[in-house]
Amino acid sequence: MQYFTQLLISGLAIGAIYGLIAMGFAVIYKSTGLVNFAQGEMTMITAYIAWTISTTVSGNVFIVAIGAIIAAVVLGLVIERVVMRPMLGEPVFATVMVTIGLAVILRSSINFIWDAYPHGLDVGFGRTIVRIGTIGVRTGQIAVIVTLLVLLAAIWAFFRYSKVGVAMRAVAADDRTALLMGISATRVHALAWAASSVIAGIGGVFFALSYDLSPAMFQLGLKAFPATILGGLDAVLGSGLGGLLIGITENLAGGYIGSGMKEVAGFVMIIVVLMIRPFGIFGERDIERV
Amino acid sequence: MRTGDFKQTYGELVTLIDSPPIWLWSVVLVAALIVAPHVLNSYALSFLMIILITVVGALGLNILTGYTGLISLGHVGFLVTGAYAYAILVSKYQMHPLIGFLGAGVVPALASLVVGAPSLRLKGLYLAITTLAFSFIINTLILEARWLTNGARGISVQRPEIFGISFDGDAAFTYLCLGFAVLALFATLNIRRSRVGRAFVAIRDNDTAARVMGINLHAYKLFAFVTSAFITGLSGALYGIYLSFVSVEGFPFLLSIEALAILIVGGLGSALGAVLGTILIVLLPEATRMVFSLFSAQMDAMFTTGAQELKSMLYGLVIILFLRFQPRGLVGAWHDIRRMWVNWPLRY
Amino acid sequence: MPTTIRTPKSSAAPHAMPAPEHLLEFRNIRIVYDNAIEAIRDVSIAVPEGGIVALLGSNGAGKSTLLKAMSGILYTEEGVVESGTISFRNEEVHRLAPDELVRRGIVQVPEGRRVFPALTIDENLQMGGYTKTAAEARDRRETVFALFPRLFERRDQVAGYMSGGEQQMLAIGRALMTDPVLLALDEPSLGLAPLIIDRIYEVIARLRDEMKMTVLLVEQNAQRALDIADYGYILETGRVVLDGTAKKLAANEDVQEFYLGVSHAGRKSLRDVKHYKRRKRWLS
Amino acid sequence: MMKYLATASLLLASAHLATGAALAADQGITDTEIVIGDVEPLTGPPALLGVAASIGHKIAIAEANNAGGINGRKIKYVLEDDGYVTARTIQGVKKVIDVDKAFAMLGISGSGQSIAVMPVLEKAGIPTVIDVAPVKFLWEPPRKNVFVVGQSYEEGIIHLVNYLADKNPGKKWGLITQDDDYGITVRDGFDTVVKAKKLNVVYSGNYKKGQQDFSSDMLQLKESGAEVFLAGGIIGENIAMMKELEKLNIKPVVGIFWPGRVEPVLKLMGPAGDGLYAVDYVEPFAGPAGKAFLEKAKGLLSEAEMKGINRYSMTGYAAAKVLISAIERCGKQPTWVCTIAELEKTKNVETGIMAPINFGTGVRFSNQKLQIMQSDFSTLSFKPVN
Repeated sequence: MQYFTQLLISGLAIGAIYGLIAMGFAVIYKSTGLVNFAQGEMTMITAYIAWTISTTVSGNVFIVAIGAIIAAVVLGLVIERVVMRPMLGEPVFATVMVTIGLAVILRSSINFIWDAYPHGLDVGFGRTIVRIGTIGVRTGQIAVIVTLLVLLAAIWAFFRYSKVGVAMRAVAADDRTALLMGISATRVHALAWAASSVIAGIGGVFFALSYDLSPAMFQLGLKAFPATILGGLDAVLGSGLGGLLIGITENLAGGYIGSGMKEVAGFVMIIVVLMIRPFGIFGERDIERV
Repeated sequence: MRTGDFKQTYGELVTLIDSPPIWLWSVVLVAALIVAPHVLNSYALSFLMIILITVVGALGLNILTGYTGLISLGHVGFLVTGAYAYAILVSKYQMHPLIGFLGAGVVPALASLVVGAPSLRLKGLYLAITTLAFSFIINTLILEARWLTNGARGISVQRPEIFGISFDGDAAFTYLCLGFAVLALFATLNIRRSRVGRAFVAIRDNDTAARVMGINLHAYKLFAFVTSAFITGLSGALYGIYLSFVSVEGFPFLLSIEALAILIVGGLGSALGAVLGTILIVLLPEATRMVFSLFSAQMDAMFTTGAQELKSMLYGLVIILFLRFQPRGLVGAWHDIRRMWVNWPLRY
Repeated sequence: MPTTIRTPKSSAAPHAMPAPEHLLEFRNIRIVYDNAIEAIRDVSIAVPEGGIVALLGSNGAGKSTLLKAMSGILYTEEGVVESGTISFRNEEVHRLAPDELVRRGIVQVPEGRRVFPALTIDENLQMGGYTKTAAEARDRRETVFALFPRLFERRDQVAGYMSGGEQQMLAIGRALMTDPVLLALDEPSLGLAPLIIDRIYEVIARLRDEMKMTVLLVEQNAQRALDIADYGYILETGRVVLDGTAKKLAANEDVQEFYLGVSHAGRKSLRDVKHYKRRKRWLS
Repeated sequence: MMKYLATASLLLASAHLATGAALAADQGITDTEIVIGDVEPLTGPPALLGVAASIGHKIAIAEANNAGGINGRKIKYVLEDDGYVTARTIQGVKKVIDVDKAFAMLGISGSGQSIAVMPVLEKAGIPTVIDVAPVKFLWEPPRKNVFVVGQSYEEGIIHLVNYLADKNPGKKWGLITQDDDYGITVRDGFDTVVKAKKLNVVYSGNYKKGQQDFSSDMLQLKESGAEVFLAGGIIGENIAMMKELEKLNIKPVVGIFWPGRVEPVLKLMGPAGDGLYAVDYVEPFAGPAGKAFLEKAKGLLSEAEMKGINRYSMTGYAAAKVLISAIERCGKQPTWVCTIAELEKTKNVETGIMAPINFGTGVRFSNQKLQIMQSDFSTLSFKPVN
């Protein structure tokens, strides 16, 4: 039982990070209809900026957190304005491809601006180990799970009750009609990019806190994207839960079947789930017009 | 006066090459490709080889993603299965290279039936993710099946000798790749203009309508997977031979993304686009390297260790700018030029 | 003898400066899609304040294209206003962003209603009032609910599950949330039962009469449109071929024949008619 | 058959042509310059080793050039990036040989990449000294023109396990490796000692390259009760494992391998990384030899380059030293034939950072002497133990 609990907690902790990044994917998909292949890279950049702040400005956890959020917002807005907005109205394929080009640039900027060595993010928080019986958890891991849950609730409320949130759903459903109602699609898109960058960035910073920073961190995107699909591409909350599910599955598979199976287990589960629900667990089936 | 293409019969519409100038240029191109291996140095020749090998793979993916509209994020899975099928048959069991190539097509084709099955239910990115999952699962299977694949150690592959002709030299091997590329091109062009190809496109454009029209969606989608995997597997075998060493490491996931990039940059759904896209994407790093070397001295002084990354950034930037100004790909550019040429001085 | 109505709007030469009472005016508009297809060719249309102007024509005549140009969403379909101007209260507006046009009081109810299916009726209306402050939006909502009590009854329901007629009411109500000066309706009767259409047209009449709203009505259902409209334009393959007061158009033999379904004796064949019409177009 | 003969004779003719040319004057050499080429991963995560190795080459080259070059000829160093992609390694090597006309080659990327370029190098016949990834395939069978400076992963792990086994008799063992050729080599070496010394292995894991979360693996290790643990990760993986062990509150004797023996790792592992055993054939930077090496480098490198130095700079430096001294011994008119012959005669070449280097007739592998070192968290360094 203890063995299981320990696996479950570790799975939740890594799953929460996947979930945060997966929500980043879903926010952009929901409001722009695009898959952002540079999500992992944006996450990585935000984490690196947080690290830079912690080493050059202050290691205070609040300063780092606020700095990282501002950096993530700016990153999202700049990318939307400079890279994505000019592609408005172009074929979806070409636009998605642009995010792949963007990913190449962002990935390279790590070694260009920083270096290829691993670094640890030290903000005087998150490293402490809390022991409950023989089960050990780091405070950072607890914090990331809590953050995910809080964000899930906040995002749910945002989409349900705020005018802008409803507008994002409207743009997602029918952007042309939204335009006719005076909803500025560009502003909604900009907001989506900023929000996605922040949510995923939080995941990245927590990753840096629990593990380490390295130029290979962008691969988190590759783990989070399946989580998004699992939850449903257009389901922001579902994506967050999808991340948790993948984290748990991986850890249970790694703990009970064998370590080699860890990475594959998530994918196997996705195939199985999609066979039953072809649009993700929480995704909306699109109604086809004949 | 020439007033564009005017076709009177269905036969004319589906002929492969419909005008003498195109015949002429095709012949010139083939002749140039035949002479090239004897003129180019082995560095330049290596690009030609990579282009020809990649064209085969891009054409394979084009059948699935370009024609039928089924996005694959895991085509590297078929590439690696093809390479391993060839390596195991030829290097491990000493079979004839032709049997090796046959296996390199058939094994991925069989695997594609398994991957294709979800496509009967899934669409768009949901399907894309299962193909992605497939490519990861295939890698794990290869690494686990040590008795067959040598696991992570990989298998060394010699350049083949077929019917007494050795393809060991770079020039000879280029001809072999050229042969496969031409075959793949004809195969895909013929598929496109056949009944099957029209069904593929119908499925891509509107699968519900296609079904209403009486197209057996399941059969055609699976068929698209099978042909696509067969051709891609051949490309994998050639790639393995080119690398002289088949291992999971040699086929990174990024190849799947690069293959999609080729199709989109070339122009989705067009065999010509796949060819043009391949040339662009393969030569782009070399082009950025050349631009880079112009300023190399200063840059090295300025950035030292990080300087190399600028090259990759330039590569990403070129892709973005290209799509910004030519979102319909090289084929789109080609049509624009042609239209301008035909309609000049009018715009339309 | 058919009445010959001169259509100076379709002539190549720009005609006289507009009378200032025109609220909205298309002047020598030419619209091209994809850099290759000319959808609208040299069209001029004037919408005076406070009336209903009907734009008639068959499928593909270019009616919706004109509306999209007016609402500023042409770019989403690779369309471009190549030449000519659209002015609203004597200001050029065809380069403005859609949200700016809405702020100025131009709103369009799209063809096929296009309610946001996953949003509730209330949320749909909220989206209509996106450019308004919360207080303004509350006021507007009262007005809309007064006009369509049915929407009030079902305000918390998801719009996708409503009937076509209710969706059309919601679409109009949503547009009214923007507090428009000019309301453009794209095929409001499409796919609805005659009784429902009556109800919709009643509302349109009330909007003009009680709220002094200007309405630009795009219809294939010429009978309905001419019944209610003050003035009408007939579009064919991207040009205006006839225009005039609704009464005059309704009396026109060609219009009766092709748009109102009234048959006339004496016509020999379809080709005669086409020929006649084409000749008339060149002459006018 | 006729065709085969024709091709064969063509090949023979070209081979003759090549050797004929070699006898006259080989490429890459002018009156004032001699070109040495190199292909390394300079971008992406593997840049960690590629950049470091190239920096090592630069140090040796700068040193030689400052001393007047090789018999008056300055060395021009041509460096290509392969991004750790095998196809690009092949192209890079072809470019360096065909376009830059290199006289000799150094370095060459990771193990899979080097294996793939062997046919190209062999066909070209260019003198090559490999230093980054010493794997058996590169010297077995020996190739005429390819020399490897270093020690095999297998021997390295055998040395480490033997040491740990002697020190911790009768303990339970655990091992985790990466699922690639590097991991398999490590596993093979481990198995050799397990058989010879009849070790009790209670945990044997295997992770996918790129895995970042090791919580379930380490939990299994804990459950198995292993007391001696071989962490077969490279860099980030080992850090994650150590932190996981700390969380699980166990502290087995841990051995790591040289690809992960870079100093920044210790800082990231925190106190959990204290007392790790590592095996290597180059001197630790904390020792006198390492300090002398850094001192030498300081005068020859930029500040940014200094930051890129790690153990791979030492292996790179040694390989370049060996190559340069062989070319030097050929005198005024070095040729490929002579350089290869001189490389073969390499005897006790001192680099100061590893045991003297030797090759021999038919011996293409320098088989460096190994040493065990232990990490010290308080100084963030590795220190030799004996």
